[in-house]
Amino acid sequence: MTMSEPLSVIAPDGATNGYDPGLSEAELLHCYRTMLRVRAFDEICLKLQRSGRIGFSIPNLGIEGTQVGAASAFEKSDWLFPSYRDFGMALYHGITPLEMMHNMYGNAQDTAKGRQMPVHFSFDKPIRFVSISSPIGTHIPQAVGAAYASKLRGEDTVMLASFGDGGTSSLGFHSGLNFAGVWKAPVVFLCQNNGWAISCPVEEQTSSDGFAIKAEAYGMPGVVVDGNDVLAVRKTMLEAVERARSGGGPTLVECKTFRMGGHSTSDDPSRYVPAEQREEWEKKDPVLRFERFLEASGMWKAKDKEPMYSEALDEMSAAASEAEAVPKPGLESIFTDVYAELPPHLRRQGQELFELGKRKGDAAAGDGEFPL
Amino acid sequence: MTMSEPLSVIAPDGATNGYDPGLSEAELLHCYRTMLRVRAFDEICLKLQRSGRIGFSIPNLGIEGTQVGAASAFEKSDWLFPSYRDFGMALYHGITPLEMMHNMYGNAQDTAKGRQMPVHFSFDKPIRFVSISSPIGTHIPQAVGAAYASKLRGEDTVMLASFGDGGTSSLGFHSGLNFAGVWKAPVVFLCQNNGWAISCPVEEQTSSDGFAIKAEAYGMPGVVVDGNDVLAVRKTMLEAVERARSGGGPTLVECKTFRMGGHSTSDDPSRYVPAEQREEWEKKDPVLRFERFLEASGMWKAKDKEPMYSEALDEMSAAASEAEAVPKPGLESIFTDVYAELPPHLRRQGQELFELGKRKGDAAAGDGEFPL
Amino acid sequence: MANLTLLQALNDGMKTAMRQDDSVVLFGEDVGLRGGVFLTTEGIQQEFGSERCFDTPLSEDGIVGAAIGMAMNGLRPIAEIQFQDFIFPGFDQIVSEAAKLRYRSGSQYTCPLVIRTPYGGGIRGGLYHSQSGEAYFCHTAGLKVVIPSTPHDAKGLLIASIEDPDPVLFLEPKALYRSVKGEVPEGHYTVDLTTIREVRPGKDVTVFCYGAMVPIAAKAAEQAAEKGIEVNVLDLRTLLPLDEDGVLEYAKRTGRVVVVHEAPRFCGFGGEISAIIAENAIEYMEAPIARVTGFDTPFPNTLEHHYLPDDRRVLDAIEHVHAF
Amino acid sequence: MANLTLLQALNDGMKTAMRQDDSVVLFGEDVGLRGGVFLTTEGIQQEFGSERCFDTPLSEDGIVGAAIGMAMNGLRPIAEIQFQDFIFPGFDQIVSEAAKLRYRSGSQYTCPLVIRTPYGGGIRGGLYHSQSGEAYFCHTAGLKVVIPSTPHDAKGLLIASIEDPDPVLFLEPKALYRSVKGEVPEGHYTVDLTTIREVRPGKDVTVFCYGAMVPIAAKAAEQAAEKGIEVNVLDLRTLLPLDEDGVLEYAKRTGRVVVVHEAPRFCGFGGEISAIIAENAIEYMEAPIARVTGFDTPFPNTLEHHYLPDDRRVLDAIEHVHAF
Ligand SMILES: Cc1ncc(C[n+]2csc(CCOP(=O)(O)OP(=O)(O)O)c2C)c(N)n1
Ligand SMILES: Cc1ncc(C[n+]2csc(CCOP(=O)(O)OP(=O)(O)O)c2C)c(N)n1
Ligand SMILES: [Mg+2]
Ligand SMILES: [Mg+2]
Repeated sequence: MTMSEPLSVIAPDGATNGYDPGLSEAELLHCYRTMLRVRAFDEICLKLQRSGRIGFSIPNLGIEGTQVGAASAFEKSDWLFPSYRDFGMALYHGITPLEMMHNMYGNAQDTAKGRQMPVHFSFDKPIRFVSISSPIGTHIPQAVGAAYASKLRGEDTVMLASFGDGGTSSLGFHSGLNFAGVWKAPVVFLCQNNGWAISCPVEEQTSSDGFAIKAEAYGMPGVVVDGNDVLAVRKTMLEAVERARSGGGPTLVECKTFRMGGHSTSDDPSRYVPAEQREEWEKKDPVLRFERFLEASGMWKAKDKEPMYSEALDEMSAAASEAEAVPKPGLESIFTDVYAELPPHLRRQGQELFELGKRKGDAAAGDGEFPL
Repeated sequence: MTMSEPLSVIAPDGATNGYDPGLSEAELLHCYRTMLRVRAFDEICLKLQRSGRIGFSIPNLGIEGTQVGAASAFEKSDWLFPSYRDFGMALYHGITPLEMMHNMYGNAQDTAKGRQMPVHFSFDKPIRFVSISSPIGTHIPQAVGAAYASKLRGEDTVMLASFGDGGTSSLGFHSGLNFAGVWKAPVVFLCQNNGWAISCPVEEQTSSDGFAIKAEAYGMPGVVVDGNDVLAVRKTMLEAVERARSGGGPTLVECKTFRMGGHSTSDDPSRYVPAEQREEWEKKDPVLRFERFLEASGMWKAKDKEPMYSEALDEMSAAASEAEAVPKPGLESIFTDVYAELPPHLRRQGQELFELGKRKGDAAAGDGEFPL
Repeated sequence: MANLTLLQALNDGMKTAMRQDDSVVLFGEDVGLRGGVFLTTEGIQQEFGSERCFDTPLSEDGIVGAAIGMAMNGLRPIAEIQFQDFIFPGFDQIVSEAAKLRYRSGSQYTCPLVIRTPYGGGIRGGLYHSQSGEAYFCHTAGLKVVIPSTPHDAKGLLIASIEDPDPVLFLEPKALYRSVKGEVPEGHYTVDLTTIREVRPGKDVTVFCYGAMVPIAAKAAEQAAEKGIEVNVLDLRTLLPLDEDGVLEYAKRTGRVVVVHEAPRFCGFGGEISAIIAENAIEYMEAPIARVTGFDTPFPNTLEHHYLPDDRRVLDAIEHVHAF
Repeated sequence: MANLTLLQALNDGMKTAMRQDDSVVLFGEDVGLRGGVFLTTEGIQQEFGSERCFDTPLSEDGIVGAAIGMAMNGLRPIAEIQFQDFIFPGFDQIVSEAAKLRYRSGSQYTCPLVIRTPYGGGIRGGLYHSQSGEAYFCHTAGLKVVIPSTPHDAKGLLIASIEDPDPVLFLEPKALYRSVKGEVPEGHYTVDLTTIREVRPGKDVTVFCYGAMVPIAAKAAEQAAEKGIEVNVLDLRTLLPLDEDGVLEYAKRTGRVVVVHEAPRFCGFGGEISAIIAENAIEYMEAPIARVTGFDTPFPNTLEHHYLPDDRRVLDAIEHVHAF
């Protein structure tokens, strides 16, 4: 069931050989625009980080095709269990840059109330974009449990669990896929093989022949797709989603792609990524690839790009300015949401902190920096 | 590289179709006798447990072919990381029933000083039979680390990691096989697929097509063998050991066999094992199978069995009596071996316990029973 | 009212909760057809079917991880870990995920689940079938930690835990599974997750304990009474969040405190009780705050009855703080 | 002597140990070519080759499990866990295996390994890049737990840990990696794993602390001195096995004790210090035993400077116990 040649749909010249993505022009342009908006979000965040206005961000350069192609296969009633490098999925489904920027600033309007690092989003509408965790792989069995719950109630919800090549070594990968196989759970596992786990190349991660092949160990189909071909990703994911939705159980999809930026805004990939590898992948840029398709289909012209991208930049800048103006969360946010109800010992600890502030003045802000 | 039809060598009538196991008559009889001795050890332990003289044991009925065939592929300089159901490997390599019985009684001469439950052996000669742990699967990455150490020093030692079908779901299975694949570590992974993990059948464990197939997820060969055919197991394991020894890296071997007894002396498998399944496997008894081969080869006659088995029973009874006469470990054994040197706080705690005994009399022995 | 063992009370508690609420599901290793290795879940698969009560693959990481996902999505999962000693492969899911999900999502996603697991010694289980790990979990903000010691409480605390909006680690004292019996109301009731139970009144010495140590402390208190020392025995029941005001109140009444648990002493739960008192009521103390605990070693097998605190050791500590 | 940051001292310590002993190997995520995400292992792969310093797959279970096997078989592995927050997938291997191997085999198999990992707050790392989990490990018999606070100690304690015959968890206060500098002897030396370091003498109040809290306690002590309160600041360094006699001795000297750590309070390490004193020296105490700690919540991000104990909070506690 496992194929080892990655599926692709958009030929280098933009032709699709008769393949019909089944999307309207507006939908296709939404995909394209989302990819540009991810780039714009990244660009603005990098600037904010370099100027010390936010602490950290995660670049998505090169992965936009995978993100948007995958997101487009899901309904709003489905659940996404994303990794920290899945911005495009959020934007695709209508989560606003402002909501995301609140998190980048960790301000009082951040859904996580400034408790998480930037890029660790949590949204529950218009789609469930489940609270991102730093520990790698923990969300994988969670997606399977959530899928079991929906299945038990007879709903046709499908869950996405998205993770990297590094994530396949985690405990959650093994237990999650194994449980999903036994339960025939409606989940799609998306392995974004972007070549690197921070500075560790895939050969240091596993000696298996790619990642899709790991599906056989769990009795489910494994499929490899060209992750820089947004339509191929969409096609493969749609099939997997359909299988899950109709009771056919889980699928492991491997998207072969490449992280063209650093691991994060604090990382310098030139320390470890060979220049030739980067250059080779630059030629496969998913945005350029999609543009060729759109152009060949008459939906887009090269001169459209600049205005669209600068509109996206404006949108992201505006969101950043608005988020920057929002105050920090209040002191009480340290103590709430630990439990549904504030227990006496936390009430007491909070009280002491307030009183200390009155007695001794406010705490000095720290100045440590995140290394990666 | 993965075969799905289990390899077998001994035909139902005992013929091997010209296959030469490459063992002398004495060696073949040693294999046979070891299988009988495992049965005798089990029989005596069951009696001891039923009469309340030991707390617990683990039956091996049906698995002797796998244990002995596998053990025979290793040299004394190799390391075995066994599971709790690998008695035959210890006996094969010359660990004495008396040493094992000391552990069953948890007495002062037990290498583990009565700290572990029965059957959790630890031996370091004549072969490294590494201290058995109850948590499933933890020994798998340990075997890989030990293999790395030998390889780094340029030794040709091979490590065995042995575990059950249930063990393949553990964390250690995933990390151990993955690391071994990347490191090309000299390890042989032996999955004893005996059909059950306590009361959970293999279909509840995974939906993969058997266990050997899981090897592909880690870039190593996977082989299935008839675990009730001692010579087939030996052949397969020898090939795997040879591959490891000569720098060819790890192999996953799946032995298809069947646990004919309960999970332990406290378990009643008739609660969950279908009678037909048990009956079907009884016909494949590994001891009877091997006897047919020995008989066909002229090395053994049916009338030899009774005296050989009763000799084995006598050997085990004698060992039990001798171990029973050995006193319990001294109170100090609670505190030693936590660290290489006894730290002050443990010295103090030990001292307090001694003094309490003097002041208030000895502690009453508990009477709880192990449920499984 | 029926006269049940603690084990039967737990079984009754689960069945009661599952009858009441369809979203309660129960799973773990061997909990289905076999009814659990201790038979705690006996008859549940038969009554509720294998979609609501089922076996899982051998992975505690998977068991807890899947339970979290279920809890996020509307179920009320009860995840059984076969022995508390085997909870550690699921530790990351408990500590990093279940405990922190509400916080990190500003209550957008929550985690109402119960992890049930037998803990403690007394069954000759050696290193790996005897441990008492409550302190690991009590140091983890976002969890609740509950330990019953009577059949009545076992059922009522378990139902309350299942109905609680937050993740609860429910530790079952396996030594008491069949050795204690008591009256258990039929049908639905809960025991509040915030209160200490007074096992025995007494004005001279206060003993804090929980789980399998409760009958042992009670026995020691009886022996002390014969010697004229009136011991107030308290069963903490909910270790996290702890009723700290209650602890202080009881400690102040006698000014002499003994804390008893089976777990190792160093950084154990007993230390927290001592520290709370030393921080907030030291001026009321008329004697050292004594701890009677397991030793700071792994759990032995042949000599487990020396490792486990018994009435001798508890009485000795009571006499020590009384005579101080 | 060179003037090094704590991070450079650790790097120097590893290189020194690896030059001295071929059996020392170092591995973890990103420790090879990249030299670690904090650059702690910079230059080590270059000097010692990729057989002795290398990256691993992303599995802390595998990292610790393999380290145990190596340690059993004659190597002296140093396993790096990228952040202490990510140690939990390896928790089972640490708690169930490394800590218990010697005991359960009667010293037939032993486990001389070091797990190095950065811990603590101060780098805006939020929930999962800031935790201080020392109490989890200090409750685990069979482990040693070591935390340096100066460059000199960092190198000396690390070499001692590598040479120790038992498993050592070596927690590195990441907030101090580059913010403290000090004289570090060249070449091989060790700092004993059993002794407390007196940071500052003082007859009025005793402050116990470790890791990143040491400079903060020292700063508070300075401020207290200006107000006429002489504070004795102690850096515990080796938390397990703890020098309990030393703790009691220092506590008795002033009769007034404050314990400081970043980790959450409940069942934290500070509670053990309080309990040891309350059990063995309560009659010397002239004030409550105060704890200044992180709160019993997950670790926040934007407000981390409110969560972390600072000199204000430590000074407040010093004044409180002094005035009592
Ligand atoms: C359990 C755990 N260990 C280590 C880390 C530190 N870490 C953060 S991202 C990362 C690499 C992840 O690589 P991959 O899964 O390929 O995702 P990518 O960043 O390439 O999208 C590591 C090691 C972590 N977050 N969690
Ligand atoms: C981590 C862990 N979880 C649960 C258990 C309880 N347990 C002991 S044996 C067993 C089943 C093991 O089955 P398998 O691996 O197939 O080995 P077999 O007993 O069949 O030889 C279980 C669940 C354990 N020992 N360790
Ligand atoms: Mg990657
Ligand atoms: Mg089995």
